[in-house]
Amino acid sequence: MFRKPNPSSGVPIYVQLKEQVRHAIETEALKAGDQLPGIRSLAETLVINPNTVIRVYRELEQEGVLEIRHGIGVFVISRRRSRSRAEEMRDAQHLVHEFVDTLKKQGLAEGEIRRLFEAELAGEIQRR
Amino acid sequence: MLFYKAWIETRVRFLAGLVAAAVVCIFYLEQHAWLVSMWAADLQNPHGYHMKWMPLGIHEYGWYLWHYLYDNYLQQVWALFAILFAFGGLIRERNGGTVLFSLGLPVSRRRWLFTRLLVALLESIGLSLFAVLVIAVGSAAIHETFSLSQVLLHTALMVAAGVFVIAFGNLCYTLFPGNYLSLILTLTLLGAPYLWLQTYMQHMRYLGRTPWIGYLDFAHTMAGPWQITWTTTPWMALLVAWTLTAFLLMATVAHGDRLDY
Amino acid sequence: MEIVLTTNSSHPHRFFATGSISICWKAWRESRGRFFSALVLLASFVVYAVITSPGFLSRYNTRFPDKTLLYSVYVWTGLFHYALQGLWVLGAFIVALGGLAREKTTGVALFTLGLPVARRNLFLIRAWVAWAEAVAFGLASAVLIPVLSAFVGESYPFFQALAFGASMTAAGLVVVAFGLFLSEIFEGEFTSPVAGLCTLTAIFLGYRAHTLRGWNVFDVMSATTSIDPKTQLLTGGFHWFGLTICFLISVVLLGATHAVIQARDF
Amino acid sequence: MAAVIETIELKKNYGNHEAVRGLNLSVNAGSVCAFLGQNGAGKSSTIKMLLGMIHPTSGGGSIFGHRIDEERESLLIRQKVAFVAEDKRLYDYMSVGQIIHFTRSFFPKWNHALETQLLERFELPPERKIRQLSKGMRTKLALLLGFARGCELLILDEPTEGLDPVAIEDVLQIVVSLAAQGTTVFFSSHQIAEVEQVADHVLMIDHGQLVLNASMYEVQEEYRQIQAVFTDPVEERDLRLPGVERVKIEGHIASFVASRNVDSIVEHVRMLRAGNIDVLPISLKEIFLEKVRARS
Repeated sequence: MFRKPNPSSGVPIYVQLKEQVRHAIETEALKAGDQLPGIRSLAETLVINPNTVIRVYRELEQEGVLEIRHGIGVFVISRRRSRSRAEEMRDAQHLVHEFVDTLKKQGLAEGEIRRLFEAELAGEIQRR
Repeated sequence: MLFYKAWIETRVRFLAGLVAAAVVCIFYLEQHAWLVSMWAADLQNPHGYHMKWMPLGIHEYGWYLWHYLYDNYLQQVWALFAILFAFGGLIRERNGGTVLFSLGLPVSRRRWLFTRLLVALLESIGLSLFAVLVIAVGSAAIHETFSLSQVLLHTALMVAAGVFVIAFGNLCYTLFPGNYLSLILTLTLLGAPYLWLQTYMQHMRYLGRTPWIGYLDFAHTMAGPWQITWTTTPWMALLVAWTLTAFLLMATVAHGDRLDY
Repeated sequence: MEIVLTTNSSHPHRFFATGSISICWKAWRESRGRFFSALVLLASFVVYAVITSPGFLSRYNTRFPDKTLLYSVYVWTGLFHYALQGLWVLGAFIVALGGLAREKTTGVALFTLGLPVARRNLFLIRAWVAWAEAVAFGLASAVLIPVLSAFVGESYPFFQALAFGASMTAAGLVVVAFGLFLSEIFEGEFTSPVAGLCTLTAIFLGYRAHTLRGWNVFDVMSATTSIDPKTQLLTGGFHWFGLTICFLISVVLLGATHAVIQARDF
Repeated sequence: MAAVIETIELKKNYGNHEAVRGLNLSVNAGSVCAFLGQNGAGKSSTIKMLLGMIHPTSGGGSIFGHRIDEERESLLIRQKVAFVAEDKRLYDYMSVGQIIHFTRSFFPKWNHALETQLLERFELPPERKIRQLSKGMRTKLALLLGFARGCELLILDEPTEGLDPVAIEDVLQIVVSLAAQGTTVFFSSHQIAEVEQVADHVLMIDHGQLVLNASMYEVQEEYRQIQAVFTDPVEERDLRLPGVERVKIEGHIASFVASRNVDSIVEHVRMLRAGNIDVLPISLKEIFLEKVRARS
């Protein structure tokens, strides 16, 4: 289900793994209530350090995406919360569409817009 | 398991040692008839050499075995191979590149050393017993009888005093590893005093004096008198040999522990 | 860090010269320890033999008054024909050991073979250095005899010692070639020395005790056929035939070794 | 978490060359600790000292509480530690099966299941002589002899050197699964990608001294690369802030490598009327190059 992270892509492995888990939930490859693979087995299949898997699971638990039941396993949070998540994504996409149009009208090229977004995103990662 | 490894490393040398010992024994057994006839002829004609030991050589086969084998050539071949058996160990593995693997095992350096020395000693004993076997078979072939107990006592004495040679060989190899340097250095450092002391002591005995340095004459200690009884075994000399061996072992152990790999 | 590629191959032959000189140095560097210990071994033996000779001679002559022993006879039979020759054979053999087979076990053969030097040159240079060292310590110890004899009140013609030394080391090429041959066949660190020492001592001692009474290399080395039986000094006539036979055998041995090296894969 | 490996002011001189200069490192139980450094930085010397193969010139250390420079205690260490050396050569005259049988006799907790699994995964023919194995096969065999010992601590000196990608992935997978079962792994390496993938603690050594001792979490969370464009030229002096590892100024552009309190640095730079400030994550490789180049 999960692809092996690419260690030399410059993006830290735990970030790649988190994106994969989120992506799996958004594309509903992982439905609510499904159990995620154990720490040891996921570490072995993806050939990454077990502590990295633990950290991803803990951070996703804090973000309310997953739920760790000690001694049993890690489960995706129930459906209700995740559906609204999908709707939020659609609204956000609409907002971005309009915003990009206004920027284009002001004469900015696509490259510049993309760099602005990346700088903002990078800044945003650092501030959290 | 360590014995298994030490044995594999010295197997070829052991076989070569057996061959060499067999060659020396057979050679001198085959020479016996010819030499006895020559001595008899010498004693007859007045101009010939009249050596004191010639009558003994003609009549006493036991003496002949002792003189030519246990006092000379078999002793030297045995000592040479005892040294070669003692060569090797962790030092040799260093240029073979496997020392890091060996040292990674939970085996102390001393255990490695003592296993190597024990295997070398066992092989030397095996070599000397094989020589006895060859003598037994050879003597039967040339229809001569000899007292097996005397020959076994000589073997035991040779090995007992010979431990010094084994310890010396190992120390020499540890100090000058590899590239054959250790081989020629051991032969020089051990061979020169061995031969010089032997001739010097023979001369002294001829004059009837026995200076204290006689105890260092390993050739004589390893050979001992040609008829060994409880009183005539050179106990003092054996004691000196063993103390020297102990010192050598301590030096090898100390040097071995201090080495960096 | 810029890497500047400079390829000046203006003097290809010079590379060859410096290349073989460094191979020479490598061969010398490897056998240097053995050379000096062999030199010390032979020199100390000569010193011992010459210094104890007066005592020995006087004792011998008192015991066998009718067979007086000349100093030159003592030197020849004791040294050139027996002990010094034996030690020289031992030294020459050990100096000739080493080489590519030995380097294979220590894992460095691949580097040596990686150098732009033909295997033939690697071997021939090593052979030449080994023989030169053997000649060096052979002549040195031979020449030492007349020098020391003066101190002991005896005299030994300088030219005779030099001739005996030359004959010993020249015919001794067979021993060096034999050492080279054994060290290239056997990879083990001890198999070649053990095998070599056993065969050499067997022949050396066997020859003494009449079984190999006939012609053999040790006679040529001590020039037995061209000495005056009474004084055992050279009588001018040089034993060319024996020497040529020795060179022939050495060439055969060197050729065989060369073939072994060419065929061996590392 | 008790420290499995501990060194106190460990020093080693070869003649007047100082290979290791006062090293203080500690590796916690259950962690996978990587030991990064250039050739000749002192990695192998340190590892050999930990296992008693080389005697430290001064200082000391302990593994599982046993002192490393004591011959008897070093023996106890080697009963609990599996070591795979940088030089992977083994006894040429033994066959693969023989050397496995030989090594197994020293380790009561030998892991037979792992041994057979690795034998078949690494495709090692048991009866072939080691003399006839290629360098890669010999490395796999040496690793097998280390992994299958069933020890609590695994010390590997450049384990994946000379291996094909498939074998490297196998080795890393074994390291990860052993780590997941609680084995502590301490390995030196040059493959930074592997280190980022598998390690959770990083030690960097340069010219015999420790230049970085941080967990992978810190490296990814706290280390940042900051680039600021200044309107008027600025001096390097007033950019020497706490947490700044290195500053490089080219005309108007100043680039920093910061190891901690990145926020205060950004505030300070903004105060110096910097125009555009970019804060970017920094990969382990860049940190390694910065650390090593800065000192050479």
